[in-house]
Amino acid sequence: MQKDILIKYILGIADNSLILGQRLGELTGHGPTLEVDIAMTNISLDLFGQVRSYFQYTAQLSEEDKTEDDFAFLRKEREYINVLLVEQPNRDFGYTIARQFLFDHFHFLFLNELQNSKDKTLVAIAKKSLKEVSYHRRFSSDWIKRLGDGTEESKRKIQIAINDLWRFTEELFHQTNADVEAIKEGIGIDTDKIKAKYLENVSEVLAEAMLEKPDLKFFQEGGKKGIHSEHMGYLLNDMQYMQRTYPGMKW
Amino acid sequence: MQKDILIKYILGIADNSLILGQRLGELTGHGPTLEVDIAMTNISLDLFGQVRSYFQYTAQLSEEDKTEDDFAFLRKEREYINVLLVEQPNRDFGYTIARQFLFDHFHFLFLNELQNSKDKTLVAIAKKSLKEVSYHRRFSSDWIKRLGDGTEESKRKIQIAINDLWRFTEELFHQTNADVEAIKEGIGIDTDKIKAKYLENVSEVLAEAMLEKPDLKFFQEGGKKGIHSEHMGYLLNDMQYMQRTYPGMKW
Amino acid sequence: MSEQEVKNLEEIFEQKIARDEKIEPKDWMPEKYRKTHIRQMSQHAHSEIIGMLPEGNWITRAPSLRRKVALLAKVQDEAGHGLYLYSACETLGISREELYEQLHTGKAKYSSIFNYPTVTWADMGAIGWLVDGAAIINQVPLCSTSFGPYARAMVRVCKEESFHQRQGYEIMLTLCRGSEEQKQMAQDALNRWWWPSLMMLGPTDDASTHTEQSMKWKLKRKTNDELRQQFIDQTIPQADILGLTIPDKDLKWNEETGHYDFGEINWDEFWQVVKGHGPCNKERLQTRVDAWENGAWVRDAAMAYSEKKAAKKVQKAS
Amino acid sequence: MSEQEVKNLEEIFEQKIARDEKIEPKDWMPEKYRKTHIRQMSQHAHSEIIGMLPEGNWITRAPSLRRKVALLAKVQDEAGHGLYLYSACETLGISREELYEQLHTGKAKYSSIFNYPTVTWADMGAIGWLVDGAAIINQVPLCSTSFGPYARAMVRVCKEESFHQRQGYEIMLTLCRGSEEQKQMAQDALNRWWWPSLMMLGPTDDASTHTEQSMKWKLKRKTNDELRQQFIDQTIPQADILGLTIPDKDLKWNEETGHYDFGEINWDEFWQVVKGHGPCNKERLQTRVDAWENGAWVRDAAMAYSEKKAAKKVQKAS
Repeated sequence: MQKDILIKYILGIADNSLILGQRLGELTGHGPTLEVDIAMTNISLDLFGQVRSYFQYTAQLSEEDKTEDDFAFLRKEREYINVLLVEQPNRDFGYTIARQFLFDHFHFLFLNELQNSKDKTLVAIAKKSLKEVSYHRRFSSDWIKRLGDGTEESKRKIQIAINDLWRFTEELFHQTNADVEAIKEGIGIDTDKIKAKYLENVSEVLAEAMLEKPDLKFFQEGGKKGIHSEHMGYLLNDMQYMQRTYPGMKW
Repeated sequence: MQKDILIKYILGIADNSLILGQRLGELTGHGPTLEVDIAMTNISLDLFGQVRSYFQYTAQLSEEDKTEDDFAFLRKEREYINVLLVEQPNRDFGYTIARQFLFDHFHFLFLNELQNSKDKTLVAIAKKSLKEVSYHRRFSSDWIKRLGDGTEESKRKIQIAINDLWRFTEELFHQTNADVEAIKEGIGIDTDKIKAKYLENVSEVLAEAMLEKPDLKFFQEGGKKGIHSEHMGYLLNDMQYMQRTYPGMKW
Repeated sequence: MSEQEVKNLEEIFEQKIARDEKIEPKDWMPEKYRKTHIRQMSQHAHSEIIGMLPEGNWITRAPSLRRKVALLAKVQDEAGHGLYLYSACETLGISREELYEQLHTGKAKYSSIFNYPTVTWADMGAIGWLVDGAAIINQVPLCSTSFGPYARAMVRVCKEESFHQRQGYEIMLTLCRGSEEQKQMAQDALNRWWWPSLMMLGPTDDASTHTEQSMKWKLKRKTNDELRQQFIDQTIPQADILGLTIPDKDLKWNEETGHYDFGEINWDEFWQVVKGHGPCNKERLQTRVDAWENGAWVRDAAMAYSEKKAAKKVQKAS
Repeated sequence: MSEQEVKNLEEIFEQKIARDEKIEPKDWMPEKYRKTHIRQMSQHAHSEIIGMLPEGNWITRAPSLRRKVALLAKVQDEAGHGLYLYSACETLGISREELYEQLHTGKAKYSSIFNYPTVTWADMGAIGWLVDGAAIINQVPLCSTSFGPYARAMVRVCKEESFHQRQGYEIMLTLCRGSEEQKQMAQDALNRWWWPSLMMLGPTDDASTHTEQSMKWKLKRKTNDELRQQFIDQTIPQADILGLTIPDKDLKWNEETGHYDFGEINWDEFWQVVKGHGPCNKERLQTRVDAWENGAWVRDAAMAYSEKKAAKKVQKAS
């Protein structure tokens, strides 16, 4: 498989973890309880750990002399190809959990399949990450239940968040050209095959949480093409600040 | 007078307008009424206009080949020497107005004196700016009265903001080494001489607004030494983003 | 009023319009005229207000002081346009609060173009060049529309819009004369804004309602398709000067018609955005609602204060 | 209880401490012992929690993935420390809510060092090196303090703190081996954090209360001035390796005492910060209060949910 297409395929996976990890990193020290604060920082840590594995691999694949940090910090906004879902802001804890929940269920099924890739490095990363993500999925699903079946206020808030973020779920399954190529080669995951299971799993948790599954006809996309929401720029301003301001230095 | 000291003196004036203008720029499109939105954008515009005059002058004074934009966008956080007051965030409209009010009254008296500087360029900038700032001062003072003598809620909110921001007022009158030099040369303004008038003017408006003048013993400083609050970094991340990400380009 | 009286008034009203005289707020007018104008003017006002947001998104990040000042001034102008248009609307007996209420609840529409995100600085250029360009084509005829306050507001708006358009074009020109990366940024912006700009001129004539009535009242002088063709014909040479490629492989000059032929517009996308499902519909409305709700205590205070002042004046006078 | 009984208990209690046996929550203890421990442990817990904020400020801006992960992990460790310490405190019969209440209302103190802003990345190095360094000197003796839960928590805390300190020093080392600009950044951070770090070891012995009693209970083993001297003596050689200059012109090696002499500490600043007027006191407390208030509905939901679950269990069982 062409290296640049493989790199693009991997970035499509890694960028989701990178941007979601960054969003969660904003919350450290601001959680509703100390225990939740620790748990969410943990998820952020897991995601950045995965990111490092992916970017170390892309750095190795790259023809140019690149490092993991070049991939993380030195792309332009239009070159990040994470889904819109993960860049959505931490409007409140409901949004944070809903975003996590909607992503974790996808992430879990995705990594589960990625274990069957023909690319041994991706298999290794998938195996290691799957354990972590299985915990993330339990954490966020449990909170969906607590909030959905908690108080009137929490039910209202988490339902609003789910309704609002639902429009970003379809994009999780979209396939870029690189994705299609990678699938053809037996390296990539055919996301079509996990979609039904995703909806089933998510619906199950929502039902248990006494929440309604949104019934939407229109979905949003763009992130995978590098056309992000207006929230993305500000996230990158912070994330890239040091690398941009002090180019070429070691830290 | 040594050019680098004169430049430093001017930066001490200009940075206040720059950072306050930037803060107000965040609010465009988010005002409580359309009329207030327009008025605050206007103040931001005036401030940036002043900033351009100052930085065009420092660019001219500078030995190096610098432009107004180099001064505005390409310094490190520790090199900006605005007072802490102007970088405080737009927590709510009360904070925005209190910040403006506490700065405008200083700014007005300062520019009024600056008209007597031996530096002809500064005199010209001061004369032009004074008209604008006289309007700013009226705008913010009127709003202090409206909020102070409006509803119970607005009275509470604006009093909290005044109390909170009062600790940054003392720094307005601090003199850096460059300031002391410039005063000696008859170019700079002796801020000691306007302090009593400042307190008198501010107290008068507060009294009319039925608000209490805070009685503080401890004040904050740091901005003039380039030691800013933690809010400053994020402001600069946004402000400098383009210049840092695309170095050396024309726009 | 008797049926005959109404008929007489209608006749006077229609003659006035035919003679190119203005209808003023105090004049008699048919209820449909009033409603149509409230709908169109408020939609226009809302577009100005919502239109502040995509550009406002780059104020804190403008790449030079000169550009920052110009952008601030431009967004402020839009607020000003909103203000005249709301005022013109209010002359027809609807309050600002009602108009906002319609916007915030999603009952009133605004121009769909503002539901696309501004993702790079070049979007400031593309919006000025294309979006303001299309707006001017829509708006110039309105300077001589029949309703006086609307016509007068539009004269002022159009003057400023032309300035904005030139400014946007100049941003594009600077980018296209800049580095390879800047030129790409400009091309990317054109790629993203081109089709939505074409949609700004409204649905095709066969899908467009109200056209006939609007023509009569001089709310319209040309059909949507005519306006769109005008926009395309005027914009292509400008793109050529920039050295940018219009993202339409079907675009070509037609010697016979003396116009450019162009490709199929994705009307599904258009209707999706109109119906509230564009990339930023939710965000735009939420931002306005947040601003309005966060400002409630401020407006309450201003009201209470002015009532107190008025009461004191009365007391003094008595 | 009779006076004699109390006296007997006191004697047993004091003998235990003298024998270096631990006092456990269920053991009898004098009221003053309990109160002093609640005060000191909660102050310590609060310091961990507030201490997350200055470093948390750089998580989104860490300059490499490696540093970002390390910083996240470090701040998370601090949350963990807070958790053990609050739990240890709770064994003395005070609830977490009460402890937070004391923090949020300003009744409880926390380490003043966290009231300084983190203005550059180098502050992440300086905090690890100096602040954690001073903290360890304060804390190592507490690993063998008399109250069991506190001593055990401190064993764990100290292990992680040493790791953090090395990590901080390594950040400084990387900067000092980097560009001129990076070295300056490191020097600037040292300049700003040096004196506040010295103040962390507490007021001078003559201004310090509680010392005697604390010595007896093994809450203290050395006086503040002794600890401060130890910190200075250990830190100067580390600064030398970095090639940085300690911002104290009076600092010099004293052959006679075998220690470094150092300049006057600005105790006015110390007391200003302790009394709530440091550069970030307001911001730190506000941040905690905001987090707590914004999280109220989440905690309520979790509580309601677990009550419902419990009720269902009971229903099933019956």
